[in-house]
Amino acid sequence: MQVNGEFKPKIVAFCCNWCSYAGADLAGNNRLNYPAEVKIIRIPCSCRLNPMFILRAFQRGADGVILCGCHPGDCHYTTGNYYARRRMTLLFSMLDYLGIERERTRVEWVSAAEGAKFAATMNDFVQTVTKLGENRRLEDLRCKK
Amino acid sequence: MKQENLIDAVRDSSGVNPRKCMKCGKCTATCPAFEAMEYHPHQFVDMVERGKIEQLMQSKGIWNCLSCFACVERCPRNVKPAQLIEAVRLAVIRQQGMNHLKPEQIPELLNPDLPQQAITSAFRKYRK
Amino acid sequence: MVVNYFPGCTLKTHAKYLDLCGRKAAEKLGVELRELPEWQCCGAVYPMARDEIATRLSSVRALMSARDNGGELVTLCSACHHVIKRVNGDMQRDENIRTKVNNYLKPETPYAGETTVLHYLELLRDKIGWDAVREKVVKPLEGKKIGAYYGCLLLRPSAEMQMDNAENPTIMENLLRAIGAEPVIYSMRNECCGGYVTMEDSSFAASRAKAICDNAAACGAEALITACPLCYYNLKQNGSLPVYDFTQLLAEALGVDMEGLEQ
Amino acid sequence: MMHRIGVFVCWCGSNIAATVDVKRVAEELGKQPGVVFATDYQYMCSQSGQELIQSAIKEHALTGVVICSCSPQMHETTFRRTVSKAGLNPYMLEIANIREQCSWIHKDKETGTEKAIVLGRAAIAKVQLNAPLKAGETPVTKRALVIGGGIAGIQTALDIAEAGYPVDIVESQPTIGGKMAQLDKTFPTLDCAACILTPRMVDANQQENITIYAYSEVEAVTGFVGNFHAKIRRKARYVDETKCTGCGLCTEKCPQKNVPNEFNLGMDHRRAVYIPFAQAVPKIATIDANYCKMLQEGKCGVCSKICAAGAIDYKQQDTFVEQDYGAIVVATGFRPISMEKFDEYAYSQSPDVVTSLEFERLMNAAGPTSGTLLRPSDGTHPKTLVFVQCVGSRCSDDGRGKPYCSKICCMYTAKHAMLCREKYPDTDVYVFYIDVRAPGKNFDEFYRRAAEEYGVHYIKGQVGKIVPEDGKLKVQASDLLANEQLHIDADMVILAAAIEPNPTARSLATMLTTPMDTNDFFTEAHPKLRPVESATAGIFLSGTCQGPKDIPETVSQASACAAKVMGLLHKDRLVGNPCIAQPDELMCNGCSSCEKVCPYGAITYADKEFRTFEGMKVRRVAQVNPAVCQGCGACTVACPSGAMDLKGFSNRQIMAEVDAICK
Repeated sequence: MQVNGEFKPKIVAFCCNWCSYAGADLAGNNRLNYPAEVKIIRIPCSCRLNPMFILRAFQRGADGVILCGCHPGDCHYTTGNYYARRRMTLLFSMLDYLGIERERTRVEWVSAAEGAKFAATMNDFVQTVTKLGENRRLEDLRCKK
Repeated sequence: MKQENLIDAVRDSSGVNPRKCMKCGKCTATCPAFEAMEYHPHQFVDMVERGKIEQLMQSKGIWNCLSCFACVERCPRNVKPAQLIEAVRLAVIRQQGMNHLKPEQIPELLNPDLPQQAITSAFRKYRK
Repeated sequence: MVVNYFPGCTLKTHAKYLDLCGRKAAEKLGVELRELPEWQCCGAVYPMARDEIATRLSSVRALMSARDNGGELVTLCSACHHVIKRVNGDMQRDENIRTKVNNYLKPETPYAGETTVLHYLELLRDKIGWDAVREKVVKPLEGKKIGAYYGCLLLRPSAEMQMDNAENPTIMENLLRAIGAEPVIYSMRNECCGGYVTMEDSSFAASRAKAICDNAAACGAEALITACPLCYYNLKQNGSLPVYDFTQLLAEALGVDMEGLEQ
Repeated sequence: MMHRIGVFVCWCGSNIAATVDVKRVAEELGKQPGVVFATDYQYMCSQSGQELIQSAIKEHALTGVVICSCSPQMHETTFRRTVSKAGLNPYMLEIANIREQCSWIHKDKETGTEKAIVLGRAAIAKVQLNAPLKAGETPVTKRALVIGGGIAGIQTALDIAEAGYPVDIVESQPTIGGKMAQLDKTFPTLDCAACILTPRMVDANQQENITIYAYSEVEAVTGFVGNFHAKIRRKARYVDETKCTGCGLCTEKCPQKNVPNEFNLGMDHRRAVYIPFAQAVPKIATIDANYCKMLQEGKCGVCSKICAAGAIDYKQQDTFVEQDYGAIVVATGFRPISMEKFDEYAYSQSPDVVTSLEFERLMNAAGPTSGTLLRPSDGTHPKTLVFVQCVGSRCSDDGRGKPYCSKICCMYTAKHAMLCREKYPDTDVYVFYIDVRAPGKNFDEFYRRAAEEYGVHYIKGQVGKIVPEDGKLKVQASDLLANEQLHIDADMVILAAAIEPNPTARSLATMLTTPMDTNDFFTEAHPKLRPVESATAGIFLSGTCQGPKDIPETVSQASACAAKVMGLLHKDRLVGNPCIAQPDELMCNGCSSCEKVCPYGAITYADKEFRTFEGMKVRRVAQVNPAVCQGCGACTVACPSGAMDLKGFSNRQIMAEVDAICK
């Protein structure tokens, strides 16, 4: 999206309810700034993330998608983040095949105590995606202006 | 150089954030050159934080820091006083311009028994 | 095993013995120290300022030369080791320094700290191993109570030097054990000897060196070893104990013909 | 049916309203399809705010509600209750987090407002697809498990047991008592730790609702709140607990005399068969297999020969206990950090440099010196003592120490210094401090008494280096107020080592899926309002496993924890989480993909008859056990046919949110 001639990416962040969503809340509690382009969707666990959601996001005009979950071994549901990790690895090769830059999708482990890490991760991700520019692959022309 | 620029120069070239200091005094407790420094390491950090760089630049103590890194190693807050001292030293040297020693001046300053390493180091540190 | 070797200025002049014994001992252990071609002084002091670039260049040249010849670089003098190791760390971690140095030197392949810098002691510990050293010892220094003097530059700051526990090091003590001597642990072994301030004010270095030697002697040391020519100088000038280069004792224990080596 | 949605934008005082134009958000969201009512209010969570929502639901016949406010982790439960009282299903509510994830992180009002509108839109898009949900109920096992038998675990267990519920304490050491059993006196009253602790230990032993599994470890925990199942390993003591009378004869006759005594922190020795201390509970001997000649080499057998009760059993094996619990209490405690990385204080070089816990034993009548303060190196009476505070506490995050204040050191150091001066008036006692932190009841008075009445030299500064030489400890320190470097020849140095969580806590947290902070302390559910519950339902926190605490604070937290456990165990049934997986049986082909990924074994299969165009057919389809499913959603992604979905977080709902955000 162009705002006053400046590119503002659309970023969807999927955060697991137990660690990363709470980590994002902590970033807020500590007033740690990160770009408003990041919009968070709460999911119960990183393993709830169907790769389809990511494809859908890119199709609907997202420029970057990030999944945040509990650290390996710390999943509230014991093993959910391991499933997520495996699924995302598979998805990465598919996105490669589709020609969507690797840097547009990211997986990060952020615990409930890591507000600073959450903000730093988001800052970094937005910066990376901004450098890449608008995502034109997979876009559904009916959905973009 | 202006006062603010000096503060920035010292902070930038040292890479140290003096605000991390919690004033525990471990640097001063550990400093082997304590007697030779009119501003002791913890004071030094505090003075940088308060912008008293010119005062520090005029102090003799900056030439007596041994760069033994004991304060860097033992500081619980990772403040690195030695790097601040080096930065102030450098600020002095940089203000002097190109007044390097001339080769013919060197022999009379030398003690022939000293290892080369000491000579090079001392000249590099103390081109005052 | 052939490894790149950076002797440094002092080892070619005042501290020849440290260098010669080091090479001979390495030979006995099956390691050839291959001197870097046309090496220059490392710079002698590590430039702590983040915006000092020129003073880092000579170290980077040595590091690049080592990278292009196998990837490892062994140092022997504590000061050279300190400077080269930390400059290498800067090239790995500090983007600003890396960019500026590469812009200046314009190497064919930009340098980003790929070389592994090892001190001679680390070569013994990590590449050869104390057991292998012990096996090659022909004249063990039995019954000798020796204090290892580390000084500052070898260990600190430990976050960057990564050699040993900076407050309770063991590497030289283990060397002493390997060559059959009895290490004496004393607290002042990692306290400053007075360093190059000795040039300006020799009385200061004298008091430091005396305190160190007194502490070592009180703990039972009969002699000291060091890895640094400057520490060696300060201790020898002012201290009450005999001081040796650590390579000298190592070479003796390994049966190097000491007669042929000039002091 | 088209939903009739109401949108409520909260100002949260100025917390939201300062950086989000709430009026504009309400106005914009009011234009969204399906929204029939939109408003803003100062505090939605207040009584009048809630009434506003309730009356709007009735007045506008709302079928869905979106509240733009703080994080759902804060008030989702509150607002669910609000809408439910107005007759709406509590799950017809969505919260757009415009505080933590919007107003608090953005400074520019335009940016904040724009983002808040998008977040509101996403919530509206989601609530359009919400369906009324009803939570299932599960029974509660009325028994609690307390992991750790220190003062925290003992207090929690006693309180729960006295309320009438059975409690099991699992303690890894041969006796309960924990760190407090090692202490000499306690601040600020100077009463003896053993005198107040050991009666509690005995109470725990005699309370009929308490079962103590000492020398045991929790091996595995499964299940969920109200319905945990734990497997406890009872380590072999090589002594039959039912026969041993605790007479202690074996511990006197065992020929293996040189085993470092961990109760005295290795400062003296015990035998290979031992009872940690006289008041141990249970008072049963334990054979240390690492040192026992019989177990190591197969010869000796002295203890077996002299034991009149015939309790020695060299062939004993570890056994396992399996038990159901409704609640689990973590009380794993702390330990002092290792002094390895602080050897500028010469801890490894001189036995006269000790940690405060070691000093505690040196002052204790049951300690290695029978309570006479003697230098460990030569057994002489020390004249000059130097206490160093904050060793490893308040360090920046560089791996050497801990970033937090250990909280107890200022006070126990004042206690040590005071006791020292009282018992030995000829001593010179120095305390080097950065700040003296004494904010407890009677704490500052206590510290001042040490300085004023007992003449302890408090010096603001730190010790930089300690050099043992000629039988003295040369202490080099700073005196910041005098701006001097001090050189003191001390006889003993006592280091106030930082405390850290018990190292087994990390693996326990993983087992219980309970969050920890970066220091490995357990994280409480809310730092102010829910201090003794973990974020995982049914797991409670007692004592220093949650953060540094002194004894009074530990005990009050332990009792608070017990109250929370009793509140849970008192219930007969628990209302579960209705956001669970549900298969669309018409689409399910019974492939078992979902069953394989389910961490709870909540999915089974049933043969069901379906009407098809070829007539009735029997097919195998997935079934979800609503009492067991925890709603992680792993199965929904594994399902190849898309039959499995998660209620409350359905595929369509999440995609609607994605669409709304990317619009």
